[in-house]
Amino acid sequence: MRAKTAEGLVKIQEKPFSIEEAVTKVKAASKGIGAVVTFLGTARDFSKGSVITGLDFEHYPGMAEKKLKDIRERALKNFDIIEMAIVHRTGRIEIGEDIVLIAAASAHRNDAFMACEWAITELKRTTPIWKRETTKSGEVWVSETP
Amino acid sequence: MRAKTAEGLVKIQEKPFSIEEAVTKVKAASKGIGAVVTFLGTARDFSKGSVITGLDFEHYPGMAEKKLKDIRERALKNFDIIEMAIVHRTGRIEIGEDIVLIAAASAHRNDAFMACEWAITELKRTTPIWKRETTKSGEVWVSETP
Amino acid sequence: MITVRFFAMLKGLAKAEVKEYNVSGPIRLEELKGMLKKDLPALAGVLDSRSILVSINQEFAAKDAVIKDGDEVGLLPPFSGG
Amino acid sequence: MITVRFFAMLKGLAKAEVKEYNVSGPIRLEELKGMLKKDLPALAGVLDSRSILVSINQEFAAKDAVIKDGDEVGLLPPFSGG
Repeated sequence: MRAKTAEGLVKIQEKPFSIEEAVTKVKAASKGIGAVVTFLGTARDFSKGSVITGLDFEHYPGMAEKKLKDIRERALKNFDIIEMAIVHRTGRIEIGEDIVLIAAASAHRNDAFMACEWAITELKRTTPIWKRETTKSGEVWVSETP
Repeated sequence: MRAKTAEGLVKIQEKPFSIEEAVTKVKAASKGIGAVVTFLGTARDFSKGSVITGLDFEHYPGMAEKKLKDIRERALKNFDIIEMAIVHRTGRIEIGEDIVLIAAASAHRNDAFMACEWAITELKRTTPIWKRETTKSGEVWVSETP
Repeated sequence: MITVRFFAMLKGLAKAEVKEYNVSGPIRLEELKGMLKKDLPALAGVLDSRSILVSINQEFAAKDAVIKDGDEVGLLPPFSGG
Repeated sequence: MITVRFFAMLKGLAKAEVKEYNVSGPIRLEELKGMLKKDLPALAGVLDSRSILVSINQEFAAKDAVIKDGDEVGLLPPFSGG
């Protein structure tokens, strides 16, 4: 039931992504899917006491994609899920815009919740992507993973 | 930051819903939102050993809507979330179609994950909605909450 | 008059969605169940099941609830939404 | 030749995205760091920080890794994606 390759399921891109499109893609994997849990990370206007006016994301081309594919493969191996999609934007992102989306599909909801939460934590821990926040006092690279 | 009323945020309807629309609605509540977790329940083709060819959902009009609004209000009170939307379809639902969507928005992801998972469990426990499965051997009301 | 609404499998057993009963004053839930069992024998076997919940005016009701003229009673099999 | 790529704050400190170094044979990561500190003094204070990860050919590398001619080394500040 699981797709062997991450064809179109793992992406890093500058342009906005569609949640509906990602959900449709994971749902296409099997008619046995009963639950899809998605995590959407968005650009908020406040962080650690500072007003944020915009974000810029930089990634290590090649390695970042490889690490995201690796997260999907380990999620399929370690959780009882049927499919997972991951998309992360780079470049300039305005407040309120979407940054990252993870969609996990499973027969039963617990597995999708667990895999989705694990995947976003793992993404923050292992994927070479960096965020620069624009505040009134200038631009700062964010140097920790919450 | 929280909307006092559930205007458009809690719905029971026959027609398909849009995930993007529900996410846009909860995101509109605040620029402080950094995470949106959604749970999507879909009609799978297999349940407890039987091949399912379709589903029909019946609800108690009035009471079901009230219970969903109540879940949203308790979620806003008991979790550190900013907004929540809930939509559940009724009537005939074909295999692969969406049944229910819960979207929880928060500043930090843990709160949205917790509230979303709690809300779907609470929905199954307290909302007067019933599922009838169509199998090769006929139609059966499903009488338990997994 | 008390309005009783049946849902899902109970609707099938009762062969009705709604029934109305005239009462001379407030009655206990137990008494209403007695009336229902007489009127709809097919429900007799399930009405006392712990898995059947009862609502009064669209709120969950306790076993010892009292029902008044004008109330709407719902007989609710185990939910299976979501 | 070894290619060294700098990211995020390290790119700012190095005032470069990529630097290339000629080596006569395999060298240890420690040796490469020594070369970088001489070439880019602004990096001296941070290169030994435990929070800076190193990749070789886009895989995380251990402290005692050996770098060969043709390898691509990444100097990776703490990640902040997601």
